[in-house]
Amino acid sequence: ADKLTLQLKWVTQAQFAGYYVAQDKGFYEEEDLDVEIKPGGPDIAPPQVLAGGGADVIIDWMPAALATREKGVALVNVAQPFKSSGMMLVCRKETGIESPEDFKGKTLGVWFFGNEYPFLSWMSHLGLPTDGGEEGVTVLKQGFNVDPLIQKQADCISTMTYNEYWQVIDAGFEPDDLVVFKYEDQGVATLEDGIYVLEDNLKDDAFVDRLTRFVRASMKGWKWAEENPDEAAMIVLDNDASGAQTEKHQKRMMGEIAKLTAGSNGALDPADYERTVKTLLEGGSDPVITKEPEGAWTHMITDKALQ
Amino acid sequence: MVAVDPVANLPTARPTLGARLVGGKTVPILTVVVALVALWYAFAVYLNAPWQLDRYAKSEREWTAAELVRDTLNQERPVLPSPHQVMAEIWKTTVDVRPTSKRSLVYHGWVTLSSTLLGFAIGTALGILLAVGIVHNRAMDKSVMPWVIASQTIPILAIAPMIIVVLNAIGLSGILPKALISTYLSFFPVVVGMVKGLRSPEAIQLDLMRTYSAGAGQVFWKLRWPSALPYLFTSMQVAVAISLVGAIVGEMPTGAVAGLGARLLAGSYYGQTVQIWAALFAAAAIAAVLVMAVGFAHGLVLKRMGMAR
Amino acid sequence: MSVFLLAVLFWLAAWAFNEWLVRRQPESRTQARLIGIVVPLIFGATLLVLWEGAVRGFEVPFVLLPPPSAIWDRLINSLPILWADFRQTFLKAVLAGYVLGCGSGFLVAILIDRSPFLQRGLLPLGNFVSALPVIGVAPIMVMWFGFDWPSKAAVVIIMTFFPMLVNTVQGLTAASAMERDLMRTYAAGYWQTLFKLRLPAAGPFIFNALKINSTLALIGAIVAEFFGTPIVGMGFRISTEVGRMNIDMVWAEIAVAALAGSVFYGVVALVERAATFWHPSIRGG
Amino acid sequence: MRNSSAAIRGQATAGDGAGLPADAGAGARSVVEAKGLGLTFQTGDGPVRALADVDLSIGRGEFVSFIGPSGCGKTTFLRVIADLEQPTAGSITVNGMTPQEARRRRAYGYVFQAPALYPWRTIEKNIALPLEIMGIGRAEQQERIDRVLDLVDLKGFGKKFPWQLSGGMQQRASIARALAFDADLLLMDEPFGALDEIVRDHLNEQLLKLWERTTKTICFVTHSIPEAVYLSTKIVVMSPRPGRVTDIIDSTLPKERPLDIRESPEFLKIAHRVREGLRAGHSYE
Amino acid sequence: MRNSSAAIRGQATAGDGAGLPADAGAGARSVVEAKGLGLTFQTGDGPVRALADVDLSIGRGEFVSFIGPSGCGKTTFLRVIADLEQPTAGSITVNGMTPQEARRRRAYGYVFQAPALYPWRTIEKNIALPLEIMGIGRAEQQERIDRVLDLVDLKGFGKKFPWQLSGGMQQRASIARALAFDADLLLMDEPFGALDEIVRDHLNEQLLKLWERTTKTICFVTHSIPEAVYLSTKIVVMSPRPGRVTDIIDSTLPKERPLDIRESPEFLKIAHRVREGLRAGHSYE
Ligand SMILES: Nc1ncnc2c1ncn2[C@@H]1O[C@H](COP(=O)(O)OP(=O)(O)OP(=O)(O)O)[C@@H](O)[C@H]1O
Ligand SMILES: Nc1ncnc2c1ncn2[C@@H]1O[C@H](COP(=O)(O)OP(=O)(O)OP(=O)(O)O)[C@@H](O)[C@H]1O
Ligand SMILES: Cc1ncc(C[n+]2csc(CCO)c2C)c(N)n1
Ligand SMILES: [Mg+2]
Ligand SMILES: [Mg+2]
Repeated sequence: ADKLTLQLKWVTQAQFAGYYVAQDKGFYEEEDLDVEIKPGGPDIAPPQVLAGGGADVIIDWMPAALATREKGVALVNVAQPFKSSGMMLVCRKETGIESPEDFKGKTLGVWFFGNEYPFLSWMSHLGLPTDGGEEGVTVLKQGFNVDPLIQKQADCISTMTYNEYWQVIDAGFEPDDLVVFKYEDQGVATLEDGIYVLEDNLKDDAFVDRLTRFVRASMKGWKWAEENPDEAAMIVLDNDASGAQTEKHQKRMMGEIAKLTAGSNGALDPADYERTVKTLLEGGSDPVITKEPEGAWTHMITDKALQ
Repeated sequence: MVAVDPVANLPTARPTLGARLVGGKTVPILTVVVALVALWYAFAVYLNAPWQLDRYAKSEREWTAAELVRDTLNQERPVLPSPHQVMAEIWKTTVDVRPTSKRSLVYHGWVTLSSTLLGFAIGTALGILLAVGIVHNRAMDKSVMPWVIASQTIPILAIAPMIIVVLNAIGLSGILPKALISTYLSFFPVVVGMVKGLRSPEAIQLDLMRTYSAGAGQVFWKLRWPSALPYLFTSMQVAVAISLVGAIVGEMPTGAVAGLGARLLAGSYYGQTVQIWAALFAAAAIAAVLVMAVGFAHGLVLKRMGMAR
Repeated sequence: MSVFLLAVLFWLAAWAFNEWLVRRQPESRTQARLIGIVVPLIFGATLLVLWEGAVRGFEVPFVLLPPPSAIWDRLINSLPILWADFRQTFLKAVLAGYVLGCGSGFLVAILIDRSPFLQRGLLPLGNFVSALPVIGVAPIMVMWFGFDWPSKAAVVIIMTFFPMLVNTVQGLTAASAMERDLMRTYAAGYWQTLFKLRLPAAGPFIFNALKINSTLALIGAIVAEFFGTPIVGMGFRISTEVGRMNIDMVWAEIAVAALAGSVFYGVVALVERAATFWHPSIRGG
Repeated sequence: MRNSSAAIRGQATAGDGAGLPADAGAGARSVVEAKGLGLTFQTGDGPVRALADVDLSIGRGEFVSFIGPSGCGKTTFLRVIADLEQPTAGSITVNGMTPQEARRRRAYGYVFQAPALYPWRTIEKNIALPLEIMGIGRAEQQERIDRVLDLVDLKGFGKKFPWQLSGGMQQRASIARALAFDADLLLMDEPFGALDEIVRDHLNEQLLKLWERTTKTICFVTHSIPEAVYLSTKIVVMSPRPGRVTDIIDSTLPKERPLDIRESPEFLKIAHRVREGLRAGHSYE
Repeated sequence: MRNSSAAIRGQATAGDGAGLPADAGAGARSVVEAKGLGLTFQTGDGPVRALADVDLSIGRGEFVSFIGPSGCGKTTFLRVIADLEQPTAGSITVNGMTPQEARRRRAYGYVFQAPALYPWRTIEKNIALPLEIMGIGRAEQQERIDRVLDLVDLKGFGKKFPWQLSGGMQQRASIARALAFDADLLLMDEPFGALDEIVRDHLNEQLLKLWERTTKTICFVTHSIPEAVYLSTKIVVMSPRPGRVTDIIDSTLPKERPLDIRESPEFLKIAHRVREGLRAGHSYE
């Protein structure tokens, strides 16, 4: 079987259910692939692993991928299983925040490590400086969890629909106590969880062939997961080596993930791409990318895979 | 017999039964533990109370002090979990599951321990070698030492993920990259301590060797090495502890797959304070055992050298 | 490849030159001091040249390891940011944590020493603190002390506490039997014996801890910033810029850390020289 | 040759008793009172009996020399008096108290066999050490330091560190330290061992003068028979392992002792008796 | 009183020269040859001149005693011979070589003023130390250890650690260590300072016997005038700071020296001259 290494963006969880399902259900094997899935974690930069030869394929968010491309690592999006963005900003209602206009002077928790681009674009959209001044917002680098909101150290924090939001709820908040801003609704959604490879590798036919089979099997996995969310969650759970994930949480996450992958057959929708690029280019004085990227995506693989 | 007791000026108690109990380790440790646990409970109530009060306020519930204490000590996501919650979690993850299971702290502890020990061994050896070089070679003393120091100011923990990626890129994987991070942290205390220790012989002791026209190797084995042992063991106690920290941090970027580091991380990621504390305790327990083991070895060696009076 | 070979050649030459330098009998004090400064600089320079040569020779991707020249470029172009980060991390968190951590390690060591009861009860538990891993403690500290520098200082305190404790406890046993007997003949009280004999004799051990801690403190503060911080600080910058693939900025920050740490260590070493001048290792053994 | 020590016990010898202050009772008059004293060290390869069955009474104002072969227990006996060693048999009182109480009251000054100077203190500061501990004012400290430095002929070396002095000079510094601190009982363990005859004669004279002027009691270990005879009112001869008292000789020399008394027949007679006692303890011939 | 040292230089005195092996030339015959030797220590508060203008020649097979007030530079001179200290003026050869070469060839054995035993080795192991270094076999090591332990009367203490021995016993152990290693030149710095007269006499005799039997050259620092006269073929009297040679006395005593030679007029005459020379160097009277 052909070997292939996949570097995930984050730890083993239902966010990556498609790949674990494909492996567990033998979809990769059927395509004569031997796939190694490397879980990520905080401070693992998938593009770096890719450049260092530690992986053939990575899962990453498009803003980070495009920024990296500008840094000289020629990432190309070859498939996009996630159709919509799951990012949200969640605020405690008692802070009096009702709309983005109320952010001024508030403290917001943000993920960094390349995950801050959507947020920064949104803020420059709103014309809010992020330097902590009177006229803008104070930004905190938020850790892995939702504590800043619970401890009232931040007025709002970043969450994903499928993960952190539910942790806030689990912590005892009622949905009524919270005000939620989805990036999708604010018109600043950017593409998440795409499949990326190095541009140079696409010139290699053998690699393209392997990649095609990989994407095909992975999408099969995703569709299976969408249809059998609970089983998919259990598969993820089996693959979690840390033994820390819980069934309840993963099943719920899988349910939410299915909403995000719905509507994608794996091929990148150029319209989504254009919207993402536009959002990123509008980043005010310090845009995430400085010019329209070229060759940052291709349908070459999905075209073959989805015939 | 000679008065070397550091507290020689205190009245020395005759070994009655009570005194012997107090003189042993059990009673003191128990006393301190009980005091700490009491303190801990107090803090847990204090730190968890605001959220609990918030709850009460939200549900507009009447509450009594006893209820408050009970509730603060049994929250699901406490700011500071109470000792019994942590103990229950530890019990659940060590005794109630197979040691080979992924949910067992024993399993994760072993993963961490193995890379700790490997890193510590390499680090100690490296540290001793460097110290020997520094003490014997002027060029090394002058040029390497400043850079050894500078190397430690590189926040290796901060770039551990990058290091692991780079090591992977040159073909090193498995336990070794993690161990190398431990090594990087643990060799430094050994170098500093050993340089001091190898230089600690009195002038007259060195002069004696000179009169024998002893070779550098002989001076080393017969004088410098024995004189340096107290420094070495003290440094090793520090090194083994840091080594564990290194191993735990090194587990983050391996994809947080297994080990106490992964456990801690998963705990923080899901806001499972109890799980964090359980893992912290496991780590601390391993550290304590390792440190005490080194201290015990120290005592043995001193005794064999006739220096324990 | 040939770039790399050239770098290796340079290294060998510089090494030989250094060997020659340290073997010279300095004619004057200033010359000796000059040699003392030049030798490590040359050594450092060769490391950098090797690095540059290796990166260029083997065409290492920029996002894995940038060459020193690029790092230098980035460094001099980002001074204001670097300074702000330095102030946040070093001047606030590291210094405060170092002082409090070393201080509390020292005090607990005395406490333990003062009471044999505590010595048996607390020391084994002190070992417990020794390896509370930063990544476990840092999030808790953020929870308790907030996002700003006090939580980082708390992490530094925990990291520096144990080396100080162990070394002080060991150092307090360093006075020889006869030196102690002398104090007994004066019926000196505990504190007098402590201050006039046992602490001076413990000096070399205590400074050991101070030196080790000077670098540990920096590492601790930087790593602690991974777990929540305002958007300034050396650790914040490092983790953020890794994610943005600005590896040159990461190394610029590391260079600042290395410089600050070395100076910090150097200052401690100088104080050590002055304070334990009598120890054979400094008197020249 | 061997005196029954029982015969001597309780006897209140004090030279010719000139100028002694009238004391309350005979008990208080006896400074050291040992009865059946024994001390056994436990070592790795079996017990070592250092002292056995020592009965001895030392009155106020006496100058007692201890002489005996190397390793016979002289130092050990002094250490028992000083409460630095616990006897394993018999009893001992110092000034009518237990040695511990006596030590607590700073009843004695001790000159160790080795100098035991603290390397981080200058000679002056080493001499000041007991004075600091006893809380004596700065000005008086300085005055006393100057006086004793002069006495042991170390003027001008006060600012040097111990390792910068010759062996004999270090020994003198440690004598100066014990003299600066003005105790009623002086325990001196071979204080003049490392000194040449001339300095030794000089210091012998000084010590005698000091003893005459004050009412100090002095216990003095020496290996020199002439020194013992010249200085003492009582000479205790000890036998080796286990250390026993084999002879106690009360000196019949007058209190006023010019150096040339050492040629008098009286002196030579005592010296001969000491030598015989000493020789009996040795295995040679 | 002061001999012109120039007059003595080069003179090949060797007692009555009985039984010395015929040697190649006068140069080779002189074991130590010092010309205009000077040594100044640099200390914190100014230079200390320890030796000045020392001219001295010591022939093969001589037994030379050094005597002089405490701190006059005796130890320093021995250390220069042993290549433990570098002279700052003049020249010195040992066996016709530089002291360094001589040391490399293990030309001498050294007994330090302090015992300098390694605390982590038992007495036996301490004595074995030089033998191990010189690569002598186990069996022979043990044999030599037993012999020298017997010689210094420490049988049965071989398995003890240094701190379990009395001061004099430690001193004897260090003598045994130097004797076990059988060098042609023995440098002994007050080896018998801490020993009682009887042991001292015994060891003096043993040392003389050893010296007679072999063709050893011995440099011997002592503070005892009788000891110096009894042992030596040549007595070097030194004056204090800076250490100069004020008198060199060639002994006219026969090589065969029973202990009672010390009462002979010849002996007393030499002793008197030494005492005068010594006294001249002191400030008292
Ligand atoms: N700490 C110890 N442990 C074991 N044995 C000891 C210890 N101290 C002394 N001894 C033994 O006790 C005996 C008496 O020793 P002590 O030091 O009293 O002799 P001393 O009369 O002072 O001899 P010297 O004149 O050589 O100083 C010796 O045999 C010695 O080996
Ligand atoms: N390391 C040193 N640094 C500075 N001065 C020193 C040092 N060693 C010795 N001296 C000085 O040199 C002089 C001679 O010392 P040395 O030890 O040779 O005397 P000594 O004749 O052996 O005396 P003693 O009989 O007391 O042992 C002394 O004044 C001493 O203070
Ligand atoms: C240090 C750190 N960096 C990034 C994220 C955010 N993040 C990266 S992938 C992903 C998917 C959500 O489960 C999320 C949230 C974090 N949480 N902690
Ligand atoms: Mg003694
Ligand atoms: Mg000397």
